[in-house]
Amino acid sequence: MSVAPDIERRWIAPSIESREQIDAIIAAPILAPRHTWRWWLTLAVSGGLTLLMIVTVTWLFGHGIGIFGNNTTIVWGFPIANYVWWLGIGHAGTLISALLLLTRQKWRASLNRFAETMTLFAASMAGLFPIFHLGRPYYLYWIIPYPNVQGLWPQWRSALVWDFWAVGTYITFSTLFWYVGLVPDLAMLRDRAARRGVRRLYGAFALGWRGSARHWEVYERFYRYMAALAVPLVVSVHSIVSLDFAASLEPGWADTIYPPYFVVGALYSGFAMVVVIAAVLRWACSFEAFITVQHFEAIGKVLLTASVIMGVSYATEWFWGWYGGERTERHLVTFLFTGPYAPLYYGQLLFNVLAPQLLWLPRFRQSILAVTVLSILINVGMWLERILIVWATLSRDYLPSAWRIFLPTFWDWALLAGSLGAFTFLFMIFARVLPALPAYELGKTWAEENGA
Amino acid sequence: MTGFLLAEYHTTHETLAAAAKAAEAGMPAIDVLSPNALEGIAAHLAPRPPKAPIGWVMVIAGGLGALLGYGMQWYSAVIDYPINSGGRGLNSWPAFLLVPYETAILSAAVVGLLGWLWLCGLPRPHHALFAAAVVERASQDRFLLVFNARDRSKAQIEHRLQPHAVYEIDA
Amino acid sequence: MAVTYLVWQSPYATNQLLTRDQPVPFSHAHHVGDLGIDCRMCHTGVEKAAFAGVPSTHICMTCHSQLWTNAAMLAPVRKSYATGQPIRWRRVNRVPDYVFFDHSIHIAKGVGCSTCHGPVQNMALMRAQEPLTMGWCLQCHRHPERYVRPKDRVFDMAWQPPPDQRSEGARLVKAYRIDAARLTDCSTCHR
Amino acid sequence: MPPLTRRGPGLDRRLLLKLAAAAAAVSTTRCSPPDDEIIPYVDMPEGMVAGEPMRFATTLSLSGYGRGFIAIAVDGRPIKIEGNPRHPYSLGATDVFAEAEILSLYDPGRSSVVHHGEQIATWEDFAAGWEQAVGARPDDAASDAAVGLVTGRVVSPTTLGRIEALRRRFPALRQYRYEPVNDDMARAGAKLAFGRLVAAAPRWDEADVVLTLDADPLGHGPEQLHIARGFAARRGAEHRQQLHAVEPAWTLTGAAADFRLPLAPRQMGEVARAVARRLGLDLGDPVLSDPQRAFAERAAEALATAQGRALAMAGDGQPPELHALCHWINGRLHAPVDYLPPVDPVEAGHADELQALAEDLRAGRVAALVIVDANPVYDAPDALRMAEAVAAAPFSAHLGLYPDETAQHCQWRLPLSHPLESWGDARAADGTASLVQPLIRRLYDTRTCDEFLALLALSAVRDAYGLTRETWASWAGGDFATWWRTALHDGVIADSRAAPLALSPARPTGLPPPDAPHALTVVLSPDPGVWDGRFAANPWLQECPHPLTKQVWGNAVRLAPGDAARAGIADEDTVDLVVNGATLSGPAVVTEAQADGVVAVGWGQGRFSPAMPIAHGVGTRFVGLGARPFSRLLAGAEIKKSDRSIPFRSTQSHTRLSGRSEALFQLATLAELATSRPEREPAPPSMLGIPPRGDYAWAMVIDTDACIGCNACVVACQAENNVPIVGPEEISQGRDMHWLRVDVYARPQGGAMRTGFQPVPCMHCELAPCEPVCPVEASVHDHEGLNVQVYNRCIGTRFCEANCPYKVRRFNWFAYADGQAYGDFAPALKAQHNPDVSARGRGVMEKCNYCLQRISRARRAAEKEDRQVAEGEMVTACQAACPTRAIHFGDLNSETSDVSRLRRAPRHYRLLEELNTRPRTTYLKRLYVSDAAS
Repeated sequence: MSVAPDIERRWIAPSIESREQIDAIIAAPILAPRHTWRWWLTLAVSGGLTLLMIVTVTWLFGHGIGIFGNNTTIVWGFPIANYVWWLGIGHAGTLISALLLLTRQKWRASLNRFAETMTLFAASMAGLFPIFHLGRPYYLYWIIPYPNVQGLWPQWRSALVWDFWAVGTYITFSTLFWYVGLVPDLAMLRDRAARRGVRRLYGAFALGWRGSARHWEVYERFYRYMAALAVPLVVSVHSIVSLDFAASLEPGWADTIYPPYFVVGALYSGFAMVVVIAAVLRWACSFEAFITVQHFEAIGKVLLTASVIMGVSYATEWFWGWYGGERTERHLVTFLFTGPYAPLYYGQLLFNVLAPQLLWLPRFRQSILAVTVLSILINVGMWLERILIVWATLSRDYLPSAWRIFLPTFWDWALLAGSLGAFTFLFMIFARVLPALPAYELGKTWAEENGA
Repeated sequence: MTGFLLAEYHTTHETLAAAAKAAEAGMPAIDVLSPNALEGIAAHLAPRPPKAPIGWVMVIAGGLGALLGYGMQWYSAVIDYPINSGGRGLNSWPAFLLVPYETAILSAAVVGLLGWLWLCGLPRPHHALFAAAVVERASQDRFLLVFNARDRSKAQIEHRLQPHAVYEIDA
Repeated sequence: MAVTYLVWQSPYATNQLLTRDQPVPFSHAHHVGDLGIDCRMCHTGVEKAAFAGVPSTHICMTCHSQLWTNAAMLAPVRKSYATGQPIRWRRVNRVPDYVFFDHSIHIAKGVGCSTCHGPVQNMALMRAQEPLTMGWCLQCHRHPERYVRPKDRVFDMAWQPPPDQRSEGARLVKAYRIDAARLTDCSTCHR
Repeated sequence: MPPLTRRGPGLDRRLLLKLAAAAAAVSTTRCSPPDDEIIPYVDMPEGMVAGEPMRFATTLSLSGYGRGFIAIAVDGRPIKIEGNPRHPYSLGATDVFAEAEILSLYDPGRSSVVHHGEQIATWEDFAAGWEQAVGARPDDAASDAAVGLVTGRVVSPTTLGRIEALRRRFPALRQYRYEPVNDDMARAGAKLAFGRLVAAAPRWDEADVVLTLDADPLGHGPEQLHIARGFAARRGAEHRQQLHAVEPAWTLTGAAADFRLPLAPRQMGEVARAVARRLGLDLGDPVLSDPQRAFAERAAEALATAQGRALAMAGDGQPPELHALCHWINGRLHAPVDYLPPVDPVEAGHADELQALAEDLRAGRVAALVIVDANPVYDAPDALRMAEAVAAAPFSAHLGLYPDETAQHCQWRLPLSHPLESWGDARAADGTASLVQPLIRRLYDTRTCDEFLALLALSAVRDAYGLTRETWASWAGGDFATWWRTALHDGVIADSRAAPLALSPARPTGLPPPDAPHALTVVLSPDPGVWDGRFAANPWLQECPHPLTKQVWGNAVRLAPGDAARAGIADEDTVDLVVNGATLSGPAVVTEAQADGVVAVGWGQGRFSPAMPIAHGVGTRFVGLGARPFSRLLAGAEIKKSDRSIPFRSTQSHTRLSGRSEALFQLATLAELATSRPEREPAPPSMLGIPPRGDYAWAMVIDTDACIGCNACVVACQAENNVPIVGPEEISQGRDMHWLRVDVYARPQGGAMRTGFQPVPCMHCELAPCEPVCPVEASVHDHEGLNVQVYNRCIGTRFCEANCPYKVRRFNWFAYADGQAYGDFAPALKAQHNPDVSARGRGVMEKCNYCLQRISRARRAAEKEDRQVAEGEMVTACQAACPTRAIHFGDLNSETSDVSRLRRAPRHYRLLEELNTRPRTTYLKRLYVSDAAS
């Protein structure tokens, strides 16, 4: 073994007495669900918001992009910020899963499945926004290279084409990675299911997995390679997204710091979202035994590190804005602190940099409630950061005659809320049909921790 | 008699020990069914599972994917319809590196998945082993050493390897 | 994707080879093929303007006030002339609104009528000979030397590329000062 | 204002239909284009080529004075107005009003049918009603009815003839002639100075030094194009004219001045007093502060030393005495001024006439009121209670383009023909006559003024064509057919300009001492967009930004910073303006270097005819203030912060840019220019291979020193390029569509405000930042260096605009041009559309393309003749419109072209050069005579 067994740490609570018990708990929401009013309420609220999203998109396609608050100079608004934000959240899942796998962290097993699912759903939400924000979404396919009667191709120098490939690859890859990790659990569900139809359904997706050592041999290798691929992929995806801004001429965007800054920011918001989902799942699906305070504490430390890096990034921006001495850049920094968006900017700094410093306190880290609330704030803060990246630069670029302020409309908020609802809705469905935790990996961890 | 004999164990340690013992005794198991991967089990199986070449498959696929990605851009932007975009060179190679990066990863992943399925012979919804009810537990909390019923007998296994139970499967 | 592409460029989608019924069954085969009337007789704008011009009723009547004055087939023409209501022809060759095609410049640069309109002299009813897709236009805009002809043959419906079209075409392209690079600029046709 | 378009929430029928259509489109497998028809002429007009533009000379009037223009029609559809180089009041240029007439022609809000009360009627009905009202017996045409005829300024020979004819029928006819924007003061001044009415026509291009006293010769008006060309001829470094402007609030003249002094209107005479003293006429000691006195003395010195090449002029708001004094000064200076007999034959003052109208109506002295193309109900101050007076007339008829405020109070509402569908004639301010010829058959059953007057007079000839020919047949003599054709072709009638009068020098006149200082004085001036209100229904003009405040769809109350601070009013607050007990509100614009105690407001807005939905309720009707009509100055005003909230809608929110704009709007003094070196093209960076140039390399150079901010280019671009209207709500959202905007700069520098205008079209960067970011090659370069936008390829990512440092791209947030047009303007826009330019659909980016359609046309024309496009052959719409020729366009491949030459000039600079975008549109610096503070 390359890593010494972690003797002090037990990631699975002692209340678990057998492997079978693990499977039973994890399979329960799927095979023997008990739908409480809380479940129905959440489903109804998220379903309602999903409906709002559908209405908004219908309205959008019927009336045009003008229903949003964008204007002549601030041509990008909520959809782009939402895109970057959702994609950032979508980064944590695959990366947590892959990185923790590669470094053989045992606490991975309690998080990786739902984190990967979060990635899928968040990346899907993210992927929708650039489409919604197109003036003519029905011609989206023009950015795909395909044989056509015009004899035209995409314009490969555009960061949006890179985005398409990066996000497309990312969603495809994450789906594969997630599915491969799911196969042994699908087999487990197949084998536990009592009803024939359910058995068949899970059986079909389990591909006939039978846990053969020969298969495990290929599987483990393949899964690890996938994890190894995932890391550079994740880094590349948000770096490319950052190029939407960094590969421009605009003040405040054309910064070389953007790619790393975006990647860290993505992980930051992603980890925060993992905390929120972990807290909900733990409470809703009785996963207390698998998702313990220690997990929250571990993520809390990651969040703390990321918050410090974010703080340094912000400070770097200020420094270069001032030190570079360029008129427009300097003005932009002043504008952030004193302009009409200043309250949002202070909110961003508070939520992303200052508030997370509470995590230095062990007592704070060890409170699930505290870490969860903080994570929600971080997500708000990260959204503010995204919207300000879009707004501030476009509101104050080179020619003062073009300066404008963005005023969001009802539909801007509706689409954001709708996407949150749709995300939650998808998650509710997911938790109902697929194991939210990897039973076989938890079983293995339990076996190792209990010497079985 | 054709078919399989399955020796049931409850923990990894038991299973690994039994597999090792079987190999020592010259009656190595042909396979093990387990709910999770067992490290070091390969050495005790006969024939020994080969080291899967999946890494190479993915590397080659990735390389080809990158070439394809770059080639597509170069052909379309330089050969097929050269267009002056912002005064940039037709073959803007720095800008053209990002798509190949993604296509490389995408090809490696997709081909890797196909390779995994092919190497494992999956999907295979029906397999003779599924005949035994206990195999259902192998995806949860049971570990089953698989022997070829032609070579070994139930008694032999029970005697030498002390399983919790032995199951026979006719194929 | 390939199937979609094949469908898109098929006559089914492009209306290539489509023949439409017309209010008057005007036969180019008769007027051009049999009588040998020059295109410019009726399409008066073709050398001057973007729009080649569909003849006014007046032009039809220059001949048909003398010939076939009682033909039932020509009743709509006479009616139009009498009432001042124009004849409503159905369009056969159509490019989208955002394509600014100019007949006159093509004529001036040695692109013959038949290159795009096909053997009109054999068409009883007008037919769309070519698909008029952008890809189709580009064939010539990328390689004009394959299609241009001497200026005195522009209205020659029976013109066929000579065996030495390759070298002859290249010479003509030079003589006409056709800048092939500019022909594939988007702004050449779209604005 | 009533909602014109509903974009608020609510699922409407149109949306449902759209969705249904979308669903149907998805479900149909066949995606072939719809069945189309080709409908040829039955008989094609001679000389016409289908789809090709034809140009006709015609005349458009502003405040009565004709200006000759060229109207372009395609397939019988007028689509554009261009300047007529032969006409002295166009000189090849246009102004905003001329350009916008094309939209008025198609305006669906025009009066289109005869109304009697609320009933639709016919012209025959009206004729019968008229005869009944004037009590004429069928056998006897003459009548003693007390007919009151209200007109604007009438200088058209045919119309004057018609009025004479009417007077013959009705000897008791009383004509009330008034023009809201008038020269009452100047006429009174001339009378004082010369004892008779004369019109002064300065020869601007001959003046080395000009002093303006509350005058705005470069501002909008019927003579703007003429004056601006003369002004432009003396701009630039060589033989530069020195312009000293004294004005209460900013005008275009002040913005262009070398020396500008903000001064209360009552003190204008003091500057003239100082000048007079320098020239040897002591009218007492000028009451001025030290810096003001220094300014006046410098101006006086400059004038005095430029004998024969200097002139002074006073504005329409100044008293006759000051005008007379200016005449004396000009006489002493032997100023380059022609004195012409007035073109307007009516002696009476405009304000007096309007006042007389109200009095006569109220006294019942008018039995039959006929109002021809005038709007007294709107124009008259509230004190005259004109609506009541008009409604009291026993018989009233109103002939007008719109169902305006006056029409609402008349018994008969009669539709007037638009000039572009009329025959007629007009005279320019200097008497130059020209013909009005129609480009299109009347869209509705309308009448021209002449036809209408002929109808009233029971003339033998009733059609405008006949009437016009009748007028000129006698004048021309000889071969009338040839004369007529020449006059129509040239758009100007030869030798029709009035001959200058030989006058004895102006008498020296006294000047009353300045009034005691008031709290606040309101200064009224006509609106640079809607003029005196007559263009308020034209959305192009409503959406044409005010040159100085950039306000659209409204008017503002401009305050000096000190006054604003005292009243606790900030920029864009709504302010209540109280004059003589009447309160009017408007958004405040706090303007630096406006004279203290001056409140500047514009005329023309606040139209209140409910039948004019576009104009109704836009802005405030400040013209209603005051006791006398058309007062330019109202003393004793108060301001306070209002409880109401009137939005300030503008296209540029930051016009005052202390210290941040040196690099953007560059200035140079003559001294600096003399020592600076000619500019050299920067070497291209080695890393990026710039593709070779094609046959042409188009470029534009804009001379910010010549630009006077008149906006003609903006509206010309809008007309030429099918640029849609967005409407006030969209403007409030920060959306606009003008491809060409004119940025205004004002910054304090060296103790003076340095001001100027910078027209910003697309820069056509050689290293365009917008292009590489487009994912679908919708934004690309062509071989002639144009940065083109391929609308049909655009998918609307808007990345190009996000990455455009100049922010010159415009996005169709809604289908402004097609389906979601502003108001009910969709059919009008369709009719006006230039067929050479695509109409852009929803979700598509658009922008300036150097009038690509014109380039393509010029190139094709040249290629057909196997030659190169010649220098000056390709003219962009903005360039063509520009009265000061500030916009230069041409081919950089030619070393000798105008643009190549200017790009080597020492005044040349690139906007945001540090970004290395290598723009093809570049600028010449604004010059100042010296660094001296104003």
